[in-house]
Amino acid sequence: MFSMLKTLWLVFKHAFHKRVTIQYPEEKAYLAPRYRGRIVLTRDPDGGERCVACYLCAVVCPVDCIALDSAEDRHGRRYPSTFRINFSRCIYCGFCEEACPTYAIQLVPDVEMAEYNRQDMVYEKEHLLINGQGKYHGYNYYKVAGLAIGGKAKGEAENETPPVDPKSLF
Amino acid sequence: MNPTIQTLLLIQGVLVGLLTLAGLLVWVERRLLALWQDRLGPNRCGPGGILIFVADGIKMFTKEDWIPPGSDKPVFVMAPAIIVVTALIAFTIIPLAPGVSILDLNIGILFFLALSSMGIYSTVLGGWASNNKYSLLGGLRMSAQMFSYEVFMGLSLMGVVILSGSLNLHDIVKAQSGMWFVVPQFLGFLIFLFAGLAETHRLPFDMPEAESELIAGYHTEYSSMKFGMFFVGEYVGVTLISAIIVTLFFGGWQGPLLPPVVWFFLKTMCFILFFILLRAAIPRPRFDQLLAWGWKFVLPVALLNLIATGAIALARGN
Amino acid sequence: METAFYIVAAIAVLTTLRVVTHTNAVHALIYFIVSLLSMALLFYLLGAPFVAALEVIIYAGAIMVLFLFALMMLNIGTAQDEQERSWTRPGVWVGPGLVSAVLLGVLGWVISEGGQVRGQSDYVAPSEVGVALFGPYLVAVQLAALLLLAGLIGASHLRRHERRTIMSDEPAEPSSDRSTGSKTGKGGIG
Amino acid sequence: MATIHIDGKPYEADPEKNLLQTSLTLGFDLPYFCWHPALGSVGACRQCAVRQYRNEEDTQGQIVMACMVPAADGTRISIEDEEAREFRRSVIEWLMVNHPHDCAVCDEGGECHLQDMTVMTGHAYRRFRFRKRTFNNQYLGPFINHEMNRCIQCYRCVRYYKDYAGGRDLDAFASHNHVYFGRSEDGILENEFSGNLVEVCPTGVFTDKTLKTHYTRKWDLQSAPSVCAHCSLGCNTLVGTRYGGARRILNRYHYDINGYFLCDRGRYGYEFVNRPERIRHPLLHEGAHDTETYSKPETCSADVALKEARIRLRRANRIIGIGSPRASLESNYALRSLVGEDNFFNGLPAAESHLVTVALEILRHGPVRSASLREIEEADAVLVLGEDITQTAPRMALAVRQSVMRTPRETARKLGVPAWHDRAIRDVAQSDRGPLFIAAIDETRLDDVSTAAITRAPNDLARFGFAVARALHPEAPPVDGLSESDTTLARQVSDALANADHPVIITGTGLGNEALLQAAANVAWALLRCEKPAALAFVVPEANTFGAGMLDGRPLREAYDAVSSGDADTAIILENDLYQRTHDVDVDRFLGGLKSIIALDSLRNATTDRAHVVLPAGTFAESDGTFVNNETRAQRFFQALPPEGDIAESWRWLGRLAAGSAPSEEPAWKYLDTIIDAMVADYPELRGVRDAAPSADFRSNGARFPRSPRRFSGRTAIHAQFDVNEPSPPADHDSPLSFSMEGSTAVPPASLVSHYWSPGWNSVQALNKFQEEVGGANRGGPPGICLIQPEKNLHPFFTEIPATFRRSGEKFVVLGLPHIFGSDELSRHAPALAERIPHAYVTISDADARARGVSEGDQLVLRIFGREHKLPARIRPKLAPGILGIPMGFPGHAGLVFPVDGHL
Repeated sequence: MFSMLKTLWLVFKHAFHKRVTIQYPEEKAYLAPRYRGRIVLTRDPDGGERCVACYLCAVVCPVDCIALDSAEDRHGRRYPSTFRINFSRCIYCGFCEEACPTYAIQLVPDVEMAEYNRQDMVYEKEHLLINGQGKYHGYNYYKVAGLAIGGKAKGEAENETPPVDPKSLF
Repeated sequence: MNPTIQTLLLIQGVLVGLLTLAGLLVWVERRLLALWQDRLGPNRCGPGGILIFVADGIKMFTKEDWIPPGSDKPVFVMAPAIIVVTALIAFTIIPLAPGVSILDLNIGILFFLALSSMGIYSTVLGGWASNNKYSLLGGLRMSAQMFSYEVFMGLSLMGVVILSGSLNLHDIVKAQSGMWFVVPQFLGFLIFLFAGLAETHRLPFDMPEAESELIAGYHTEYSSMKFGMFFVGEYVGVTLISAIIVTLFFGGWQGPLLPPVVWFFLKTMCFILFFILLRAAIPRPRFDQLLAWGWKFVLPVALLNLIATGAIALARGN
Repeated sequence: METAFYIVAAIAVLTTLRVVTHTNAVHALIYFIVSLLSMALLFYLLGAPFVAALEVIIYAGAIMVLFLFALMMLNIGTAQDEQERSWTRPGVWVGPGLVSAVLLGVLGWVISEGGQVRGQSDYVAPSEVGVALFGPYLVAVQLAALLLLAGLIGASHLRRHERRTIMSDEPAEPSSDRSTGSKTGKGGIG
Repeated sequence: MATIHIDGKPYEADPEKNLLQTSLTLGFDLPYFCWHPALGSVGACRQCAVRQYRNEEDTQGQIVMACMVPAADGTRISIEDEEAREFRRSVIEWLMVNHPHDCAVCDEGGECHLQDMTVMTGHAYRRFRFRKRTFNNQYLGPFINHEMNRCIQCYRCVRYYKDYAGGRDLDAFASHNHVYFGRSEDGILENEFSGNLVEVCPTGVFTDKTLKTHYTRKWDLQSAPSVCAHCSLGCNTLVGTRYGGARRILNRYHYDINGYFLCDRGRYGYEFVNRPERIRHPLLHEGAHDTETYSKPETCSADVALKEARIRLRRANRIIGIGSPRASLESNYALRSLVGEDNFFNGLPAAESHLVTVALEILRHGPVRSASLREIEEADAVLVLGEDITQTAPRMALAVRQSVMRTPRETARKLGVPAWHDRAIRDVAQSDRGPLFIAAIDETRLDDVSTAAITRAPNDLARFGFAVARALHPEAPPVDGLSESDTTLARQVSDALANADHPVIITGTGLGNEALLQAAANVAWALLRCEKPAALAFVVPEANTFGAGMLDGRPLREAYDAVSSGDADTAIILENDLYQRTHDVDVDRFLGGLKSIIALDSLRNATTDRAHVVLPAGTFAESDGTFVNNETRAQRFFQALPPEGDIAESWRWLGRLAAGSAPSEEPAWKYLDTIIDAMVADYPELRGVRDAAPSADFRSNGARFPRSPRRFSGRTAIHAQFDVNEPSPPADHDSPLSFSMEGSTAVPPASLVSHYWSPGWNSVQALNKFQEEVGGANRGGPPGICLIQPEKNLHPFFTEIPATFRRSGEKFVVLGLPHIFGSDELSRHAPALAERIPHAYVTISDADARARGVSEGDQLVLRIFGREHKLPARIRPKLAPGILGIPMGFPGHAGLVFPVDGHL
């Protein structure tokens, strides 16, 4: 009984404490650089799309809100012909970023994504793709992958020897 | 002025005043809860957010009015009306100032008790008619809770009746001109406070709606203005219980300097604020604890209080 | 006041009829509550506001809530509705109808003999009611209390008994009849 | 049965199997690469190492390769042994040394045996920090993509391609860590079964090139069990779909038919499903044949089309229905019951219809069984009579190719070499092959493994068959005037067949020669009279030719006659391009004589272009139905794609059409099960169709079987560009499958398997978990029911022996040459396959060419029915003089019914 009265008194005293509320649109809260907000697709240092349409982000997404379809350009470089994120479903868990083998998909500290119309929360590739490298600078997936694409032949990636001639014995 | 017109005006005044107050209480409660939780609370709509209740009203009137298929339609519709109607009718006997009440009833206390017991049907029937297991559980809880606490709600008031020798609220207020009954009837006051909380199923005794266990209990399936009526009914109920406490234990309108109506209003507001503080501070007990507390502790205390009061009254020789 | 009395009386009779004829238990109970409320009003009109208030508090309030509580605990479904409907076939009404007709006749006879309803109420104070109950009717009150006590103990006993039988009837082991699941053979991906 | 001990526990095992296969059957996860149930063991990859103990006392033991040790009674091994595990882990680490970091862009990713095995052995981190060896890739044609960097040198590809499929243009080159698997130079892989490299390769060296153009991971492919629609064998397939299109075909294991392998037509012919020439909405074609220039058809709603069709049907004097051998049994039946028995035509030209009837009668009334491909694979003597099966029933050719190894394997078995020991068997066998005799009009792709191959004119092939029968049994009719060499050969063939335990005779309708069927039947019957369990395999042209034949429709000719006699004025044409069946003059006359034409088809063609109402029929990927294959096995195929827009199964359209005009009126059959019930009631012979697959109310633990894999992605975004609210998945009332990823996780009955996956086994090798024993029968039995069971009583021999072929004057007999790529009407529309279609040509015998001074490649003008066809010549040394061959079904001469007479 006494503890309840004490509780009442303690709670009452909070009336004179400092407010913790931040008046949001006027004041902005600090978001850490690695805060998991809006998802973007980045480009590699050469300006090419980093995404290679490997579907790993789509499969790891716990709410299945990423859908993409792959295509290949003339030089054998694979890219997503469509890339759609339904942000009205996204839970900003960052799994897609973790799964991405090319640092293409990244979460940036932008949380101001509210819309009056839910349909506007569906982002297509042109809304997602940015002209920058995001958080990871200098990484270029095709520089470490063995695949030959336009501008990089076999054996030209990092840690690769020139192609072997199979017609020789040694 | 014609007494009929006078009464009608009074009715009008009380009705408008009460409903406005109930609306304002929405804002008051939110602001106060925020205050005690180091937040700001609603502060966008109107000065200091006071127009939030208008916004709430508009929202409730314009929401989809959904009656779940499988529900008992007439009962479902009737239930929310009961709580508002009974609470409002109970207000007719509250003495606002000397000689000013809509009804001057010689059995005022009993009238209040009768109507408060009627008000329970709202939640019980609402819970049953929704055809939803959580609602039904809420309704069941309400009936058990009410049945337990109404017994000693009546008993706790009997001390006051014995001291004043009347069931008429005006007489009871007048009988407190010397000393507020809260002093001789402190136990009675405490018991009535518990019972009042239980009757209005305010926190911490809001087991019938207990969000964490029953979603929203008896009003899970209610939407739009039907839910709104439960909402308004609850605030009118809080006001009513506060007014009754003030009338029975804290000398009603009596007070120095200020006009009696103001005194009555101020005292009532104090109790309303106290109810809100309770909500902010006290956690909800378990349902079986609530019933055990009621039957095993409060009831014996209420009986003791009654016997002691009666004995003292007899000893003083009326 | 006369008109009010007749209106209220009519409501009381009609709602009581609905209590008997309604197949939905909860609806019947609501009618019963209304019936009790109109009874309370009748008491009030007849000059007994205290009894009226008690009627509402005790009967319409507490006891009916208990009834409702019990009803809501029972799982009354459409099967019971059907049963109820079969019980309220026209043939069932013959006996009660006859008895009621006799009662009506007696009532008419009493009224015509000069029995009359008191039009204007005299106030009966709470103390008078108390005095009456604890004075001339003391034995009746005590007997009623005893009866209630007996009922209480009886109910408690029945409940105990019921629980014991339930416990003893419980099967020793959970049923072994499992639904036939798919056979997941060795190394299967069941 | 033997008892073996694995990690101290006893297990029952088959001593005929090796330890790896046994362990996998018992459910142990033992990694492997080079071993394949169909290819046997060579012990190349060193991955399946286990520790073997000599006896109970032996604690030392020795590391052995499980795939090279028989599961003999009393064998004691340990899979969990620490050193064995370490061995396996280090082996895979070495294999991964040069494996590139490109899983993200590798088509095998997510269904990669190498990934699975890496996880299984626990090799999680790469310690190798030096430079990786690289290779240049090769262009291998439109089917296969080559990425040599990923190779782990398991040799499965060359073992499959060279040893199993008989290919000559893929090999291993160079040595040590430079071993290269490819062709000697860039170029199209010639073998018809190259597509299986995709499934055989445990990693991403050989991947599906058609999938690459619309790449989807395995976990995103909504799949359903299907049956290949491109030939009569009824190989089981899995159709993978995504975004409303078919994305690839995978082999669906059927123990008795296709086993582990498909032909390239079956694997790559699916793309016609996605083509722009698909009919996706009903078309109305006003005045289609009033004007010579056809008006452009207008799309309309289903209701409008149905209303128009019903009006036309009501106005009709007599409605005829033309069925199709490429439509499902249900659709043909629906048409038949809509138009009535007297008005139903099976959609085949008279000659072919007759051949199908003859074949069915032989199966129905003869005592001879119809051979499954499994039986052909296990046959120890095979006679192929007249049919070029590589082109008409390719998967059967692969089975025949395996049959020749049966005798050498038997020799090896006598020497104590177990059947799974592939390398040793091949060492024993050297060039020894079992008896395989091929009698065809020209060289075939199987000649390289044949004991003897003769080329004759069709009639002479039949005569040769009759001669073999005669040599086997004296009651068979004698053949007069056979040459000495042929008589000797016939004697040799009959000896081989008579000495075999499981002889199989293969023939078909490809040459349009009835006597060939009769000759084959005579050989089989003669063998049966010699107490040999001979089996007969007929090859028919299309997926449901036998099904259409079993509904006793009458041939197209009679339909044409019904119109020319002025009797019939309205026709419903079911999935049948008449211009592919009969001569266009006839078709023009027929269609011109009709007041109303209602056509149902999936692709636009010359017939639908002339129809007044065209209803969009579903392809195999969008339909539920049943095909009856060449052994009269009824097999169900299921929708892999929920039909888009107005597309529906033909039987559903016909049901709606039959329902009458009131919209409330229910179609005669709403669901697949109701039409099957109706059909079975009408045709007791088709009783087995009902049991070909579980009915729609079949449930496992109360749940349907999901079409989507468990990790299907993008559900909440895939339709979000249209509406952010997710639509509920399409309901399926026709099958126990659901269009969702939720449902039973139990192993379904084999006819309902929609993908192969098992925890830890993401690649196609997960199939191991769907078999009774690894490499054995499907769990719960192979799907499908053979509709015709042979009668016991012996049938009298056919006695009508045709006269030997004599050319009459300047006239040539023109035969149709089937082509695996190009002769099939539907798969021709698949872009990858279209690249492999040769240009039309005419083959001419050496003698005729010399006589007319024709040299290879010369443009010859061939006149058939007064029309000139200009085609380049191909000179064939073995072709009989007086015979010309032109490819079947090619544009320009599609509707010719072979054989026809032609003039040069």
